[in-house]
Amino acid sequence: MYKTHLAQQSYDFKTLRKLMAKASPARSGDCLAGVAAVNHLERVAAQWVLADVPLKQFLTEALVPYESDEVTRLIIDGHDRQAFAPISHLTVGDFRNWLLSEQADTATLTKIAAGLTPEMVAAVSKIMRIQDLILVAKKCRVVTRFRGTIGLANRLSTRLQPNHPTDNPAGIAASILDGLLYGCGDAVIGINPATDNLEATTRLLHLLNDVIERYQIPTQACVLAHVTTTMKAMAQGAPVDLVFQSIAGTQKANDSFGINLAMLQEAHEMALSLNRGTVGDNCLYFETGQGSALSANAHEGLDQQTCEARAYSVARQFKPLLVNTVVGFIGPEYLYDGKQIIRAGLEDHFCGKLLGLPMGCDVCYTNHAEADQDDMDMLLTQFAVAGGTFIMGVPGADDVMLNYQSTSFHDALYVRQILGLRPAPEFEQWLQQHQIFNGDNQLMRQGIPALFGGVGILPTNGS
Amino acid sequence: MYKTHLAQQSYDFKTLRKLMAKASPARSGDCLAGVAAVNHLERVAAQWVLADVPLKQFLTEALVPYESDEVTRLIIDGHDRQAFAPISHLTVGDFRNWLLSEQADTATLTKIAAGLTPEMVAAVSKIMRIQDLILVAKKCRVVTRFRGTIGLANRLSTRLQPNHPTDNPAGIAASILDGLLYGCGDAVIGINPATDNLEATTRLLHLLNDVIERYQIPTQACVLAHVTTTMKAMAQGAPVDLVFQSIAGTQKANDSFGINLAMLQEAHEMALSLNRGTVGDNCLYFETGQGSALSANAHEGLDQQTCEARAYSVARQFKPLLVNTVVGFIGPEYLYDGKQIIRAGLEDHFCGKLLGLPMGCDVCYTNHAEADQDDMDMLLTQFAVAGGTFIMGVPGADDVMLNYQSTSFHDALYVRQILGLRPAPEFEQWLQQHQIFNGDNQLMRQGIPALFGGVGILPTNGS
Amino acid sequence: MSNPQQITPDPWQTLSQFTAARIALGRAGISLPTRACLDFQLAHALARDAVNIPLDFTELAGRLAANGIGSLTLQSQAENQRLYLQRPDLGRLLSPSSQERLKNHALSPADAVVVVADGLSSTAIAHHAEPFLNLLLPELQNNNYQIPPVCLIKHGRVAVGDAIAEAFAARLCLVLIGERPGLSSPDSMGIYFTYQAKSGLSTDADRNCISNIHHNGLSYAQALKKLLFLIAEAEKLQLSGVNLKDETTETELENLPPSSNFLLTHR
Amino acid sequence: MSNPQQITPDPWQTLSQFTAARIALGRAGISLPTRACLDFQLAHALARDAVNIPLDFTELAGRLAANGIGSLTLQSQAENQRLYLQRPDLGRLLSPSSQERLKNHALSPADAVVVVADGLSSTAIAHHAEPFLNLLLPELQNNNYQIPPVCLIKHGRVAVGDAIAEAFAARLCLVLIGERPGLSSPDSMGIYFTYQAKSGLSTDADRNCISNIHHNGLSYAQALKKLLFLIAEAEKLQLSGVNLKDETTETELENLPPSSNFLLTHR
Ligand code: B12
Ligand code: B12
Repeated sequence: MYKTHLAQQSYDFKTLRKLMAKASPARSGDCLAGVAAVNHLERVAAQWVLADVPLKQFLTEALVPYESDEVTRLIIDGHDRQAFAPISHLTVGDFRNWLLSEQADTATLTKIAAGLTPEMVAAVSKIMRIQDLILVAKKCRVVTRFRGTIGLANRLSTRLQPNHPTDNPAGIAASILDGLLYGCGDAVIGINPATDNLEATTRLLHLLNDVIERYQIPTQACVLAHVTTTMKAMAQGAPVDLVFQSIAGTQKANDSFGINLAMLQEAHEMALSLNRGTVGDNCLYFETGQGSALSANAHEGLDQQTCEARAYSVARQFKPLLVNTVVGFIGPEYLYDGKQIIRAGLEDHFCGKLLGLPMGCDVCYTNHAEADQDDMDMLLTQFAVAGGTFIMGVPGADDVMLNYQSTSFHDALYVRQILGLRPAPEFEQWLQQHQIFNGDNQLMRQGIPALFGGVGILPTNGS
Repeated sequence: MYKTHLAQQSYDFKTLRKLMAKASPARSGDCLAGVAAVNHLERVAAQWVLADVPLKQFLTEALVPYESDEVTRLIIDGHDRQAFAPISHLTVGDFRNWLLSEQADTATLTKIAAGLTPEMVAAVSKIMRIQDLILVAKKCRVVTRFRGTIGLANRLSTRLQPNHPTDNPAGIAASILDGLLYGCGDAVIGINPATDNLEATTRLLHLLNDVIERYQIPTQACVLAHVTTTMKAMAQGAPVDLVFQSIAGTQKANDSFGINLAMLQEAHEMALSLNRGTVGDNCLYFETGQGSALSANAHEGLDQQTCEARAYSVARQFKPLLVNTVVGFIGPEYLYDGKQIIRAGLEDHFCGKLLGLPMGCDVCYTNHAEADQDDMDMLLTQFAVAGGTFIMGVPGADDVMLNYQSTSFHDALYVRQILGLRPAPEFEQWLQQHQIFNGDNQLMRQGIPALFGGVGILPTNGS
Repeated sequence: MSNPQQITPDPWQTLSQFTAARIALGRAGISLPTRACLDFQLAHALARDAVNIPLDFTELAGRLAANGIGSLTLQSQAENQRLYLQRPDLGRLLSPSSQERLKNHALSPADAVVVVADGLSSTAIAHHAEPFLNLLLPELQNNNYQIPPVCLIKHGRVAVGDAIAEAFAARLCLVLIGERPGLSSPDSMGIYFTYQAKSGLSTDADRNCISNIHHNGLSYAQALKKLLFLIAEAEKLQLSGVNLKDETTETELENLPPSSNFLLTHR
Repeated sequence: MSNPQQITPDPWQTLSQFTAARIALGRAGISLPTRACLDFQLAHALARDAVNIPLDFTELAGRLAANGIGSLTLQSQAENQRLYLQRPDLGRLLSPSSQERLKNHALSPADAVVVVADGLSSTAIAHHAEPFLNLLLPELQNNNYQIPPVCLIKHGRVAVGDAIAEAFAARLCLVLIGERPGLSSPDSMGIYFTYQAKSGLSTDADRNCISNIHHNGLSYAQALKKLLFLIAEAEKLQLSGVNLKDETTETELENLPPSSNFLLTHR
């Protein structure tokens, strides 16, 4: 099994786990983990072999032992055989063809999602070119709701990310205003708190809640503290819209994040019971990212993209409103340069969408990576062409607390304009009502809208 | 002049030519030429200085001496002061702002084209991010006509490129049929002849002419021999639709191609006099590509992107139907990897469009470059988002004569489908009439259309 | 850029007093104006360089010594900056010779080890380690803690502290480290605190973090307060990490300006 | 890929008899089927490797010697393959030691020099140089041309021939070179012909090219016929390049199959 003979060379990949890793497009994290193909030819050989593996095989050959890993148990126990039936006879290679064929339309893809395991999806992504990843992801549609509707066709939402290095309320408010006036914030207004402090978290939760109520913004708030901190805040009655958590694809990696499935389950139930959504009750927000498991030395011999897809099976268990990969955030040891970041971002989006998640992408990079704004424009443009659900909005693309570069409010306008993408409908209406956007969703040229006229510090009639 | 002080460092770039080169985004060719910035900081310093250079300066400080270079003379003598007037007060940095502003709409951009010199356009491109290049290029619209109309909004045309290593007629016909049945060929059916032989060229011209007539295809033919060979063919009465030539941005580089402006002028007049166009008389086809001047050691100390933009001023003199950069074709010594190829492709498109050219792109790479199909998908997608005019269509992306990889017929379908782009209207009608495309421009699933039913070698009822 | 009339300004520049974030940049059409674009490029060029500036360990050790703080300079297994960036695993391990040196020093057990690693921003450590240690060490001494020389680690990651704590059989492990440089905060220091650190076994779930210590971020006093709180609680609970929460209250820490959030106040 | 029913086939596979081009691949939706995709990836992996396969010059010289063809192995200034790819300028210049060796050989003037360079495809030269020279050299000798040993150039570009022609004061410069490898033709040889080549002065406009010499391309006989035609004409016109046209006629060269272009014939 998992053997081939190609170009006068014999290859024996021994296990499905090793095969998957060797078939992965090149990236630094897999080299770091020592699981990557040693050259182009070995990678191609692995892809040939992988293409012939029946999808069924993933149901019998667990890549991480069932006994020792609760994520594996979640995947296997949660697998929907009926949803899987229509594609159960396919190999990975056939599956690619099927995904690209007309048979795999939006409705069909939605139906089979529960029949797919993350490993199947990761496997097929490895033999897909970027255009394949885009074409198929574009056909998927995942719609979620809280106070706004996320993921409708021809719409792209944004998380307004108003971070501040001391969580200063005025500093955060300044970034929020900036973002709102640029039309951002329909996915969530989400603050990463600088400190993991219960009081600070609670104060920020109130701040966001009050701003949303005061200005009647059809969006949801989130403070991205550790889930245990947010649970404490909920227990004390703080206004929590979305519970956030970083998650990973192995039990061990989640351990290193100080979380497990039961904890997430509990948090989910607590948030549901608050009943704060108006148009729906998707009330979780997850972030993932290739490399996090390896960084915790918890990758269990898996390649990082397969780990990542497994994190999505954790996510989908809790019907999140939002999930995004933080693709370029972690660093060059996992994704070396713009090219690796871009491909990973599009893989992540594809895998998440196929598995039924409302996938967004933190189109981003750090200053120790070989990447720049051009790379971000490339990923941003292609992510949007692929029908991506949401991106980040950070003032001037520079997160002054997390120390990395993400997409700016201007970037969001760019991609919405060039591809004719609209914000979430409820938010769109709000923007138009307050003359931030005109009827064509273009930024209006006046100064500060009347809505914010009462804000003392601002000029009454801007410019 | 051309000095600044930045981050505790002094910079003096001395001449506009050097400044331009130092301000160029990194690429291997400029390193090879020894004109590139030595590090990120020097590059940024040059960009700061360049942003403050008045556009007017380019009219007085020729980057290649007027006396010794006929391309410079063409640029200076052909400059339209009136078209330039509306932007004559701007610096390069202002010009970027202006291009991105609402003032610069399609009509305005068309009007100023003749007032722009290639150097101005090259300069502003150097301080633009990829998203800027896309946004502005998308606003430009250049429409040209011969037997079809090229460059209309929301359309993307393709050159069908049926090359064969021995120019074998049946081999070429096989690729032509393959391409037509995939909906390609509206920009031109253009063969690179393996040999530069007059008889062979003439035979190929007849072949294309006869196929176009026999199947009533609303497109134009081209055999991409040296212009002198094509002129001989015309003199002998061969059916020439489009005259092709590779061109470069300095007189010396054109010398090395065995051409000059007078020769192109003569060829243009000969082709016009044949009067073979039905809907228009744009009858030239040019290819360009960053690095060709440097390769001939004829870059005159210019960076390769400025050279490239100068080639466009040669092109626009002759009102071509088609112009394309062969961006990744020449090799890694000029554009090292996917990233450099992609940025160069989008720069070339931007510069060409601003100067008023019907810019296409040979989205391509060679096997000695650090690039792969993923890079091509990225360039292809972004080129199309930017409103690119046409791409190549090569069977399976593998040119068996020129030995490089370009875009395939499948690639063209991908990008047309994902962005809703249509072929040229005349060709679209032909495709639909013969049930190759359906009314939504999707490939129909039958076998071989009735049109080709009489072709003996094909099965009557395909599939 | 003599003539910015192509730019639509954002009439809320006044809010920049509250944040270093790049707000109110204005726009050219919908795009970043040239000036803001070039500013960004410059910041990026500088930040990329910042990653590669080596820390002057001798100078730092000298400054500490001048304040009576003994130190020991060690080195991770990541031999150079390139390797450091590519191999985080090596940045978590002490080089063989450093292990040896440590053994020679770790003769008597300690309560706490203080570790200073260059991390991803040497300037963070160059700017903040010494002044912060001047505040921290007396406090630890007030607790009557046995503290070995401060360990300065070349090319270190957070987890490199674990081995040091183990070598000294110390309960408390405090790692000061340079956080990756941002465009606007190139010199941000983080502190990671681990109770009963075990090399290879402790995970990030077992640590607490105090981040963004720099001139526009957390002050030394604020950071110190948090750290001392965490230490005290850890000693009580006998653990650190996810189950240990920073419960200091902000009001004591920061004097908020009266109009704390202008969006919620009225003229 | 047990089950290709997701694929829409193209019912014109029969045309593949006429071309090595990747036609009639079928499609999955509108995309390349998996199999064709993997084929392509494999070809690409092999082609990338092909660029870096070094030419065995000793073996080639040995084969030539066995046929009585003397040769001289020289080297460009591009010292290794990496440099060769990045510095075409160096690939056009002889290394100092090669210049020296050449001087020692170029004692008596010659009419023509024959240069063989690995170029971008060593396999092209390994496959085609020797058999082609076996046909070419007797023809040149028939012309009574003085020909020095064949110069084999490591890491050479086309223009490297110019210096060699100059060294021998030769009128005719013939360069056989490996063209960049394609996915389907990894071993394509090109011939570049220059009349009165001058190092640093001759440009591509002064040369003629005969390209795509390989098993699916131009045959040796066809290439030879073209080359001899160009040589004869060049001697008449005293020039080569753009103003010298290959006017051989194809019908003599190739026996076209009766249904030469099936698109223009009828059932
Ligand atoms: C990179 C990063 C991550 C990466 C880490 C992976 C990696 N290999 O680097 C990922 C995305 C996985 C991550 C996850 C989380 N992070 Co984090 N992260 C950062 C960031 C941006 C940079 C860290 C850095 O430069 N370290 C220095 C380098 C030189 O050392 P290192 O050894 O390579 O870094 C290690 C630590 O940084 C550690 N780490 C990363 N985050 C956290 C968080 C905590 C609480 C701890 C103890 C350790 C830790 O991971 C690295 C590998 O072991 C900082 C922000 C900042 N400006 O520093 C936030 C930051 C440290 N993270 C933070 C948080 C809250 C988290 C999460 C708890 C979020 C959540 N709700 O799930 C999770 C889980 C963390 C955990 N327990 O493992 C907070 C901590 C707040 C606080 N004072 O406690 C910070 C300050 C950002 C913020 N304000 O939101 N993070
Ligand atoms: C790359 C290339 C180019 C590049 C060259 C730039 C560069 N630095 O490489 C560009 C795009 C500029 C180019 C231009 C042209 N090319 Co060209 N080119 C090629 C290609 C694809 C590869 C050449 C190669 O691998 N050389 C080997 C390497 C190792 O050596 P090198 O020293 O680096 O290569 C030099 C020569 O190749 C030379 N060169 C390139 N093309 C031509 C054409 C002629 C006629 C001559 C004399 C020299 C020449 O440029 C290089 C730098 O000096 C070949 C096709 C093939 N499969 O080989 C066609 C090919 C050689 N070119 C061809 C033609 C027709 C042209 C043009 C005349 C087209 C036109 N109508 O304008 C122009 C002008 C050429 C000139 N006189 O300078 C034909 C030649 C046909 C023939 N038998 O005469 C070929 C065979 C392709 C084809 N069938 O269309 N070309």
